[in-house]
Amino acid sequence: MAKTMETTTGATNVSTVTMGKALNLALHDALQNDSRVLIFGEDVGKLGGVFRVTDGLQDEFGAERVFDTPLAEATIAATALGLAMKGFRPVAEMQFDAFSYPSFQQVTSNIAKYHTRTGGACNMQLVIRIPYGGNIGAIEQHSESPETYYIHTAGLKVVTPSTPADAYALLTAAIADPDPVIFLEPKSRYWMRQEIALPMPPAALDKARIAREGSDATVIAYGPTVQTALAAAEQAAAEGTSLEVIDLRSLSPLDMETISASVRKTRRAVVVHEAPVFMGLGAEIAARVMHDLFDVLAAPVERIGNATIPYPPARVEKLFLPDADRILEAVDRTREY
Amino acid sequence: MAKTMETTTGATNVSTVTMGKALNLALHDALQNDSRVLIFGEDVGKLGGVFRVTDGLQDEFGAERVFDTPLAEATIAATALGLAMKGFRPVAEMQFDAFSYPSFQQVTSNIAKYHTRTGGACNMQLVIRIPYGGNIGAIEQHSESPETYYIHTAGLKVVTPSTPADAYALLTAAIADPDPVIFLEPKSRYWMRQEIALPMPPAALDKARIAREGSDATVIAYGPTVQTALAAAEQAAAEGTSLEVIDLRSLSPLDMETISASVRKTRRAVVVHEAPVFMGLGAEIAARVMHDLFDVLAAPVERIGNATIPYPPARVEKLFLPDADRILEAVDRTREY
Amino acid sequence: MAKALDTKDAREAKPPRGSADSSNNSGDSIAAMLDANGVLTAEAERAANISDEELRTLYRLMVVSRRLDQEGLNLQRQGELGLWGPYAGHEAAQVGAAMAMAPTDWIFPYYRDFAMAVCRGIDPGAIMTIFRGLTHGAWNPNEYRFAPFIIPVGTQVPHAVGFALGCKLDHDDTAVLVGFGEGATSTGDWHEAMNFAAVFNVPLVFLCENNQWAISVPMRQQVSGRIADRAAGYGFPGVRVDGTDVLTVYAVVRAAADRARRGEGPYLVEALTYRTQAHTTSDDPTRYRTEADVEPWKSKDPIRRCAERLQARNAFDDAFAQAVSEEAEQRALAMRQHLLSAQTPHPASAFDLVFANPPESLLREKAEFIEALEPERGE
Amino acid sequence: MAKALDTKDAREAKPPRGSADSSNNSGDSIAAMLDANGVLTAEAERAANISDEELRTLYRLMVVSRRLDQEGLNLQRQGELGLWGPYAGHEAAQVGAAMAMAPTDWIFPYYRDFAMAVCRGIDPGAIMTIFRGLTHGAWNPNEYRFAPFIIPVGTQVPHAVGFALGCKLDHDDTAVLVGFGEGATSTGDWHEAMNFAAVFNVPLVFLCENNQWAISVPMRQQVSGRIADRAAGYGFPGVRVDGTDVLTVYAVVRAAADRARRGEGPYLVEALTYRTQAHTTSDDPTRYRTEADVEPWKSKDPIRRCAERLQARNAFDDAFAQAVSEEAEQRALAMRQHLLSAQTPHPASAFDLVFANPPESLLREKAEFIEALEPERGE
Ligand SMILES: Cc1ncc(C[n+]2csc(CCOP(=O)(O)OP(=O)(O)O)c2C)c(N)n1
Ligand SMILES: Cc1ncc(C[n+]2csc(CCOP(=O)(O)OP(=O)(O)O)c2C)c(N)n1
Ligand SMILES: [Mg+2]
Ligand SMILES: [Mg+2]
Repeated sequence: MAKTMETTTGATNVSTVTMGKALNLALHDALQNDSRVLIFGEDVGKLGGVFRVTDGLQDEFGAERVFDTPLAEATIAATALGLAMKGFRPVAEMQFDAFSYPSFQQVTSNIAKYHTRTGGACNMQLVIRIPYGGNIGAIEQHSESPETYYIHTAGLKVVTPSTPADAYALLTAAIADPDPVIFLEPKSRYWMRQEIALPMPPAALDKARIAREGSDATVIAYGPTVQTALAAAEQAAAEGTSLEVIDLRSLSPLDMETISASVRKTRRAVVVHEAPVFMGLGAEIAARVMHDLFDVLAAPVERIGNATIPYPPARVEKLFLPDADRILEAVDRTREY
Repeated sequence: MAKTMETTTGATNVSTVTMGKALNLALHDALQNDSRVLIFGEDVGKLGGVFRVTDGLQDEFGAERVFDTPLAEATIAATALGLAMKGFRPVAEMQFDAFSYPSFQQVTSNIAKYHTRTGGACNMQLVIRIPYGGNIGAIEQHSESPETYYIHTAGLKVVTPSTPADAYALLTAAIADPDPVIFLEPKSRYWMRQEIALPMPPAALDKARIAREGSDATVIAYGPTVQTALAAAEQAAAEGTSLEVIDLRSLSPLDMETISASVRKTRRAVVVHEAPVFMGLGAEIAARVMHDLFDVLAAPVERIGNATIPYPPARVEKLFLPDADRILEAVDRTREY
Repeated sequence: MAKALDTKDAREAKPPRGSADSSNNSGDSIAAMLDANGVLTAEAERAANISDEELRTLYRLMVVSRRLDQEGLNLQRQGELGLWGPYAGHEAAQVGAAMAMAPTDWIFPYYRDFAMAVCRGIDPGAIMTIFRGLTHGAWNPNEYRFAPFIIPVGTQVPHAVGFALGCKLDHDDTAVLVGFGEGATSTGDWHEAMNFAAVFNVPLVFLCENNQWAISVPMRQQVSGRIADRAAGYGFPGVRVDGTDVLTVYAVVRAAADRARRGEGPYLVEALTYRTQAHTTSDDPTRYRTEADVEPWKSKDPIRRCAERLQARNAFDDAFAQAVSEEAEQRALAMRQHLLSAQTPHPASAFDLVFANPPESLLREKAEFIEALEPERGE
Repeated sequence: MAKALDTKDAREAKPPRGSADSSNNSGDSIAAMLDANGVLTAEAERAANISDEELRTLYRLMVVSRRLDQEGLNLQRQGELGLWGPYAGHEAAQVGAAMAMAPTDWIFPYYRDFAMAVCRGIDPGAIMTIFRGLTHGAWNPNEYRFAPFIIPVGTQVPHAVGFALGCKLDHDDTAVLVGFGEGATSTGDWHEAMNFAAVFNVPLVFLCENNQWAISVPMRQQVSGRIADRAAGYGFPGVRVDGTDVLTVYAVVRAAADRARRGEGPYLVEALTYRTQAHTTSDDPTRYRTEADVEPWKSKDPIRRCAERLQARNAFDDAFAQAVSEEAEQRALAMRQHLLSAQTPHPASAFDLVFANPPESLLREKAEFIEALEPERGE
């Protein structure tokens, strides 16, 4: 993890950090500001997590607040549930996307339903952090985009940042929110750098962000694909096309107001994610946008994502990942329609 | 389970059976015709399954071919994988929808990916039967519609019958297919009766069926909602509206040809399922239909399903389930657009 | 470096081990309370110092529970409940264990632990609304220190581990009890929870209500080895007790909870009992077991055994029996009345329960739902 | 009623149990082969009748494996592999166990079992294409009776149970070996598999390669109790062996596989060893362990220990050592060449692997993919 460059300006602390470091700072500040926050998972202690997101936290806050667990994701999630009932604010880590699947039953059948099941008496104030997505040259099972599984499960809030600043603001908000939040971290963007200023105003958990304004078409992205969409917009601008880029931030619920307002303006939309197109989040967005703006749209909504195959081997993954070219081709399809 | 009335006409055996019985016959015939077929799960032996779908099979084929397992769904799925590698044709039962979640990792990370992982050397010729859906007045966790989770997972085939005849034909085809099939059984229709004639031609696993022809709008349904859609069509006909009803049968892959051909004709479509609308299969179908037939459609595609809530208690479930009225209102919306 | 969360050094520590033929002599003092049949020895009974009044309370709660169970069956047969899961045969295990926990302790039940809920003071009529299909959650867990019934088998076990870990971190002298059937021990969650509990040395009593059946699957096709013995593999002790003797269950669970509160870690109690009824009212046990299977357990009826214990103490007479029986009748009647008068919740309330902080989109969905509903309701 | 699938009557059968201080004297004949340190006794060594030639083969395979592992590290450092997971320290466990299985037996490995794959005759250069990111599946399991490497920890264990159940149903005299780390024993799948294997009494040898670490998590924070002891809880035996002594592993696994083939059911072997390198090349062990931690295990180097055994038998000389070392060099070179000459598969081939009977829609998707690809590729 790169060193941060800190400049203290009055009460504000400005520094250029990676997304990994921004997450680390958010966890740090949460531990510091709320004695009920606990962090646990596999290798989050001395190692600081395989992506170093929890680096130094055990040293500073002790092994009663930041601790390693046995290798058992179902029980990591269930432990978060039990601790939340005891009034703690657990932040549990799943080491990689595919390794959140063992916890699927606990998350879907218990965490998502516990507030309902207790007639609203028990808040599930907990966060499950999951590094996700591909494009890091990894072996099998380390590049999955599991968002559909969580988004479709009512009772969960699902968010994902695309920048260091949002990483900090969203994680802080997720920890403070009384409901269970699946916090998806785009691992290919852990090393992305940005200047952030702390303290930061709290982020809304259910609001999208216009990452770039434009007028000719809307590109809807989240997590790892926002930078890709911005790169495409840059390229398009050079060619005289103005793309608006929406960073969803919240995958469940969807901020349809922001999306609709943008598409109402541009009349064209492309949704971009790494997950397979088939039943990816693009399906819901495309269905809603085309439903709600049927007469406004100049062309059907385009979707970009993986093919209907298991995530491919690293040496060919780039061909299955969204890139600027594929986004621009999709934009062209909406413009040439 | 009601008694069957059998009439033997030449080589053909015609009888009126429930869907449960049709499934039972399909399993019976598979056991009889292929010595490699094995059936296992919780309570499938002496009890014959909690819905009696495996009734009498252990008695007839012995406890080496039809057997109870310990209460461990992950390992039920994993055992199916291992047995398939050994050249058996396992048909495993998950007792209820929500109880398939413990097997999610095995299904998603192993069963769906094993053919790819072995360079095509190992077929996963196995079937996982899952009774699903609500409308049976059950307690929590017994009324889930988990299809999104399976459909989004590349490497699985997902089918669901809506009639006794299809139950027989699809289950027979699923067992014979060399790939892993998630076989969703609409439990509220287990008691639906129909006359079927055996032997039956094999069903295609990836083809939808026009359940009723019509011209004014297409209602796309599957599993438990097909009968609901047909009832709606009946009601509509009385009011002078002609609805075409598509029974998807295959949820993954989708038979877009049949869907498109129908909607091309009717120019209006409504998708109906019990699963939540948000990221339900309706999203994919609506997105595709509106994308592919953008100019043909007279109105945006409507979707009907559960609200974005955990499945509600039995006494209020009907208000969250699709019924003929909700379908007809949606059809009206497409017609009044 | 901060002091690590106190995990036992599993490599160094010698796990408690059983003798050649019984796990009940595991060298721990709780195992020593039991005779070869898993029943409290006379000596241990004296040492446990359980008063006649306490034993009468246990008896009373068992009789009431039995009567409520019967009323559940009645109500289901009369079409007033969608489902009923009888717990007859479990009274000693449930009442003994629940009453052994201090009121400040927490209990994480499984779906069959109705009698435990009754022991905790939850209104039976309210609990029953779950089985009438009115609600998924009928009580406030924080009020009764009693978690909700959990349907997916085994999944509540690690919840209890998490909660118990919280108790340990809060140093608040609370012990936790978790109930589950023997079928639940086959699940991955159960094992993960056992190991977690041991690694973190949490104050948790695992109570297996081994009723010999998981729906139609008998114990021998469900579990290999002895459940009580499994604890040793995790480095903590376990005992198999006669789960039809309320005094034994009470004394053993109390000792295990005290031990847990002293920081000595988790304990496993396997209470052997029998599911004398169907799994639920949807079940048909005649398909998989005979009367002859059930017969031997009839002599092990928890209520009769408790009555005998009271008689032996000269603490049982007709007046008492009569009073208890009347109380049971009254409570069954009250339960029925409460149940039948319970309102069906407004369907839109389902939207309110999902989140503590619902997003606007869900509130809008609720409004649309109500709008769509109203004309229909008006019809 | 047909005869039930032979499940052991777990209620009646007395599980094999350990003595007070060691699970190695579980009363089964395999445990009796070991001394207090989990090493084959001289007597058992004689009885096992392992020839000098066999032992030299084990030595040779270990040296070759060590050299291939080193080459994996080299290749990764040179940027030719995306990742490498060193298995140095595991050679005795992997080679001993894999060679103990009959060629007709099946092996279900975990991701670190590279040396097992080598023992099975799979081309190391082919295996390595996985770590180069060329493929997810580099060999035909049916050809080598060697299942694919499985990444999600623990999930291969129940696969082996299913396969072994198939062997039993086919009466084909095949035993199965499944490999996993000590971290895997924390997973629910591991437990479910242990119980299933026991309930169905399948011919399966569980091999735990206990290397003391799961990435940064040490044994004592991972596992409570002794892994070998856990078998008793499932009613079958388990032993802890010195996993750095290839002869011991070989003899014990062979005996366990023979026992399994005789229909006597599953067996658990916990092979104590040490992960002397990083977890993978992505790992940085300096963050969580010191050289002093590793030091004691250096004297337990599997290769040196085997050499010493051969020397004691007078079956080791310079010429042999030299020949083995040359073979290792050649194989490392061959592996490198094979790896570097391996073609990147056509990306569209990913579509062909998904199904044996692909639906038309997938074939269409493939065609569209190729179409979209071609111009790009042409650029
Ligand atoms: C994960 C899961 N799988 C299956 C079921 C269906 N089911 C409900 S109870 C039961 C048997 C449980 O047996 P046991 O744990 O012994 O408890 P008992 O009902 O005998 O008290 C089964 C299979 C379930 N509820 N959850
Ligand atoms: C289900 C799952 N969770 C997490 C991981 C990430 N991970 C890979 S290896 C490993 C440690 C495994 O330790 P162990 O089983 O002892 O095997 P070893 O690597 O030491 O040989 C972890 C946590 C994984 N692959 N699968
Ligand atoms: Mg039971
Ligand atoms: Mg290890």
